[in-house]
Amino acid sequence: MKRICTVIASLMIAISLAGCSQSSSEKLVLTGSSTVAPLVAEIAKRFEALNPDVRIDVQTGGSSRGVNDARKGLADVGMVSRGLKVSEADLRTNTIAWDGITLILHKDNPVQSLSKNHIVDVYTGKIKNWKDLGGVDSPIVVVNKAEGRSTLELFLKHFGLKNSEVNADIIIGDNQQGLKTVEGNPLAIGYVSIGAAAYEAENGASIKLLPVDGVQATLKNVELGVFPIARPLNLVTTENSTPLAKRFIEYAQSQDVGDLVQEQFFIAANANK
Amino acid sequence: MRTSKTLSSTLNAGAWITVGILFLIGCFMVAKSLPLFEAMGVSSLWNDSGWHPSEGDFNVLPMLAGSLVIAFGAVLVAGPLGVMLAIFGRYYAPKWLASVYRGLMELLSGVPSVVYGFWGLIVLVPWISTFAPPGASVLAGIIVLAIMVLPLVVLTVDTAFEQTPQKWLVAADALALQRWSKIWRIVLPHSLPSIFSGVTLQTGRALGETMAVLMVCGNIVQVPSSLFEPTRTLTANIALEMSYATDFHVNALFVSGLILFLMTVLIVMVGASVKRKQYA
Amino acid sequence: MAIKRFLSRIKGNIEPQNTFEVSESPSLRINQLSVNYGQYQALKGASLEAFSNEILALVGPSGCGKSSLLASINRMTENIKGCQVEGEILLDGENVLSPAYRVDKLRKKVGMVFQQPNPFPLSIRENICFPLKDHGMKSARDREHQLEKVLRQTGLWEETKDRLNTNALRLSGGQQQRLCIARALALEPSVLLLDEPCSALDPISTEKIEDLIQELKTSITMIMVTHNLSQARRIADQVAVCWVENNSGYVVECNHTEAIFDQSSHPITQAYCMGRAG
Amino acid sequence: MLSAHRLELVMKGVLWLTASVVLIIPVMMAYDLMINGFSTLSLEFLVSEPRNSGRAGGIGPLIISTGLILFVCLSVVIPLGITCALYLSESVEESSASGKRISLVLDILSGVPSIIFGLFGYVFFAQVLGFGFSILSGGLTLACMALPLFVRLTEQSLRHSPSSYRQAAEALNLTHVGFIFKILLPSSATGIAAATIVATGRALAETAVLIFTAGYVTRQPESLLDSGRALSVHIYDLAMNVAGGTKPAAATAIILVMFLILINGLARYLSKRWLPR
Repeated sequence: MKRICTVIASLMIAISLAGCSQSSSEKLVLTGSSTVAPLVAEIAKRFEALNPDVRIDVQTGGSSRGVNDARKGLADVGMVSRGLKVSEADLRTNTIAWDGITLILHKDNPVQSLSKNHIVDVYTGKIKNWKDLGGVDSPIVVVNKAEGRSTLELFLKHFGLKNSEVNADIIIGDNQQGLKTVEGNPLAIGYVSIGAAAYEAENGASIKLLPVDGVQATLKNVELGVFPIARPLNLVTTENSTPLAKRFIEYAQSQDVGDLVQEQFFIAANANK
Repeated sequence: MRTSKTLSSTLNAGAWITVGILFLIGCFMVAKSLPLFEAMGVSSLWNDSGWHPSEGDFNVLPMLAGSLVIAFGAVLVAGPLGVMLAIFGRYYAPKWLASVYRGLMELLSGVPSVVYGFWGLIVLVPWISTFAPPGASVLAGIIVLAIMVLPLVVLTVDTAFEQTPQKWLVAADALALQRWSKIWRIVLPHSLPSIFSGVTLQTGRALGETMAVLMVCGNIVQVPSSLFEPTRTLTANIALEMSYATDFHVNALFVSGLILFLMTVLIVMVGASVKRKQYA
Repeated sequence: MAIKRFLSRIKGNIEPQNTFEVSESPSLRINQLSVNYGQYQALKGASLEAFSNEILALVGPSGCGKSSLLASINRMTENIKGCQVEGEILLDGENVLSPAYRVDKLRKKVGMVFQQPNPFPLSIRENICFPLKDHGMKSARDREHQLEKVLRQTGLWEETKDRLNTNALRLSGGQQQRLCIARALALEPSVLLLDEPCSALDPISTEKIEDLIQELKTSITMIMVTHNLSQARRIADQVAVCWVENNSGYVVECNHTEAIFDQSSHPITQAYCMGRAG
Repeated sequence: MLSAHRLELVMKGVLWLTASVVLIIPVMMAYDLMINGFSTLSLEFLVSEPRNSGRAGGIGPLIISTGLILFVCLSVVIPLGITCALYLSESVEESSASGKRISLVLDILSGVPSIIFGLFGYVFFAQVLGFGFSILSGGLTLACMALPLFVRLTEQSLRHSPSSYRQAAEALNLTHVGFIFKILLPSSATGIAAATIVATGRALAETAVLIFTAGYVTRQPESLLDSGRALSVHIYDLAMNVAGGTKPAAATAIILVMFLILINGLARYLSKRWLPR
């Protein structure tokens, strides 16, 4: 018994010593949008490989959290998956990629496209049945995003809606939950990132992407700048950011990470316009 | 035995740290909730027009209702089912099957709730939506939670059965009573208080479940008027919005947590008092 | 210890038993019964006969297999993991150990009373009526009738008739044991097994139970395990002496009580029953 | 009204039916997991780093993070839990006021929703104590959560230790400390081990707590102050946030469930050795 205690105690001491000894390397903390986080995590991995003495921690949350943490200094860099609001003008934005948001339906849904007014009516509950839109005689299942998501804010802005006006049947948190909800429900309508939706559709998920304002929902159209609901994926900092943060942001915007951006189904910032 | 001051104070300290943790949790929940109460008054929790954090409305009643309906629904399903399965395992199944069954229940009780939620999202919700759209609903939440709570109920009930005095079982066997009569008249009445307090604790567990519920319930903030309507629980509310919340919104989420915390305390008290009655 | 044994012998002497009539055919015959618990043999090759209207007492030191023998008769041994019973137990000419013989039928015919009084945590009435109902006695009137009959038989009627609905666990230890006997009798068994029924009771309760057993034997075959030699001598008609050798029990001899206690030529019986060993 | 015998047959049928029907769901779940995850599983998957947000590569560093989180959790839970259990079994009577009070606290603590532990850990360990998103924060928060369960089970095993030991110790007038360390704890060692394993299982299955405290970083952790993603968080992220993440999510879930089976087997083996005494 005593021996076991000794072993455990010494192990603990050893580990906590190891914990203290790593202070020599530089550390960068990024928090914010869960849409941006996987991409930045990959970029960070490559950056670390090039700079062995740098440690980069990427934590998720949401865009508002990214803004908040960057402002309060809880994070060196915030990740925000939308343009900054007027109230956030104190921060500096650095776009690293572009993403589009599109509406998705189940593959079996006969409806092929919806006008802007129709979408507004569906989301505000004025149209409740697919037959009014040329579909089957069944109720529409409206999938909306949860409070705080920039996807939600962007969607509402584009269609001129207020969240309290939206009459949803299901509220989802993350992209994949939205995709899976629509995939499992032929009566559902939802909106998600184009990249993720296109990937899933190509890989056999039973969903289809609706054109928005007559523009086909493809990454190509986002790249060309013609797709109406596009958003920048930004890294934001305060005025006085560290040199390391600047170096990392420069790297994240460079050509060196273009393949990573593509792998995550986004459009590299420098490819656009 | 010769006891020493050091020993008794060490042991005391250990116990008090435990109390301290609970106290700290309670304090934090209250402290983080207070700013909202100060700014809006406690009554905004039930007087506001709805839950629109970005517009300053923080009515939590619908989510409280959602939490309660789903938790109690799950326990109402899992309770009787769990008792039946425990009876099956202990008195009806062949020895090998009973041990396999028990192992399975122990295993299921340790499966991450994400896995259950994921299954609910891709199998259960689409199935419900085929006859009652949107599918994501109170019912889906109840079913998934019931599946999650079931193994725990089975294990608790089985433990309660184990404590039935052997001499009564022997007497029943010597009288060649039917197995079911023995269970219905002897075993169940004796185990009822333990079963009840065990199931109460599981209600607490169901109330606190987050991820699985978030995935299948639809998360619409409303008092559900039927089993097929979506709703949002307090836990899902915290998990959905915490990472995105700022300012009063954060405090409002801590209020959700505080309410959950208080309900847990209440439930445990009820369970404990039932148990105490049994021994009194 | 010695004094106790001495006293018991005296007591046994003052109460001579004079039952020499021989019943024509045994109601229960045990042939070459062996009981094994895994590797361990609790009882080896036991053969015995029990006659109706008589009390057969099984005596012997701990571990001699007498309880195993008793439990084999109504197949309670089946509840024990790894317990194997071989041999033959004939009840009214049928081998009760054969798988074809139904356990519920057997246990209805062969009642059992245990060392610890074990009434169910139900009312006094339900302790009797619930098993009756369970065995298919549908009419409540019949059950009430049977209830009164067995409670009278066991002397409990006068003591409890006003509180039949109180919990049986409120009764004293002796009353509980008599209730257990009543419960067994309610099913009208032809054999009653008693596993040291008095060892957990005080002397006064013991005496009542002993009297009760004496009265009951007119209608029933009784087999009783006891540690108490003087008790065996007082109430048994036949005594079987069990012994343990090489970790395995066997029956030394079985005979009339007087023959065992006073005239046995077997050295073990002499040693055990006359207090020289055991 | 059915006769008792008829009722017995009916109930037998009902119970067998219920048991088999209920079994369908876990079997379905296991089948889905296998179908989705089996092709991804390999030794390579166990040791390599996640690449491309977890769509490719493996879960090596995550297993290490999970292990470290567990290590922190257990190195707090075991000493503190044993102390608390000893308090309950040695210092106070089970029925005394303070014994009851501590028991009630433990019951409440074990009923507190895990998300509340998450909130608490996020505020207290990560912010107030300044550990940030780290393995330390995650482990300590999990420790708070697993503590009550561990104390309960350990207390039970301490109470199971034969009273004759205690009588002998009283008769020899041993010191209480000596009795605890030389006799009581060793004689309940297997029970304590079983409690440890049960607590581990509970901690392994936890997701909500760890998202708020241990964080999201997939890199191999170098110290306890590094953030590290636990397996359950990885499953959640792949399933909910990464397009094409279903297969690796299922594979990770299989690994986690296999760990749980292993741990459960160990717990059963140990408690079997402990119970017959």
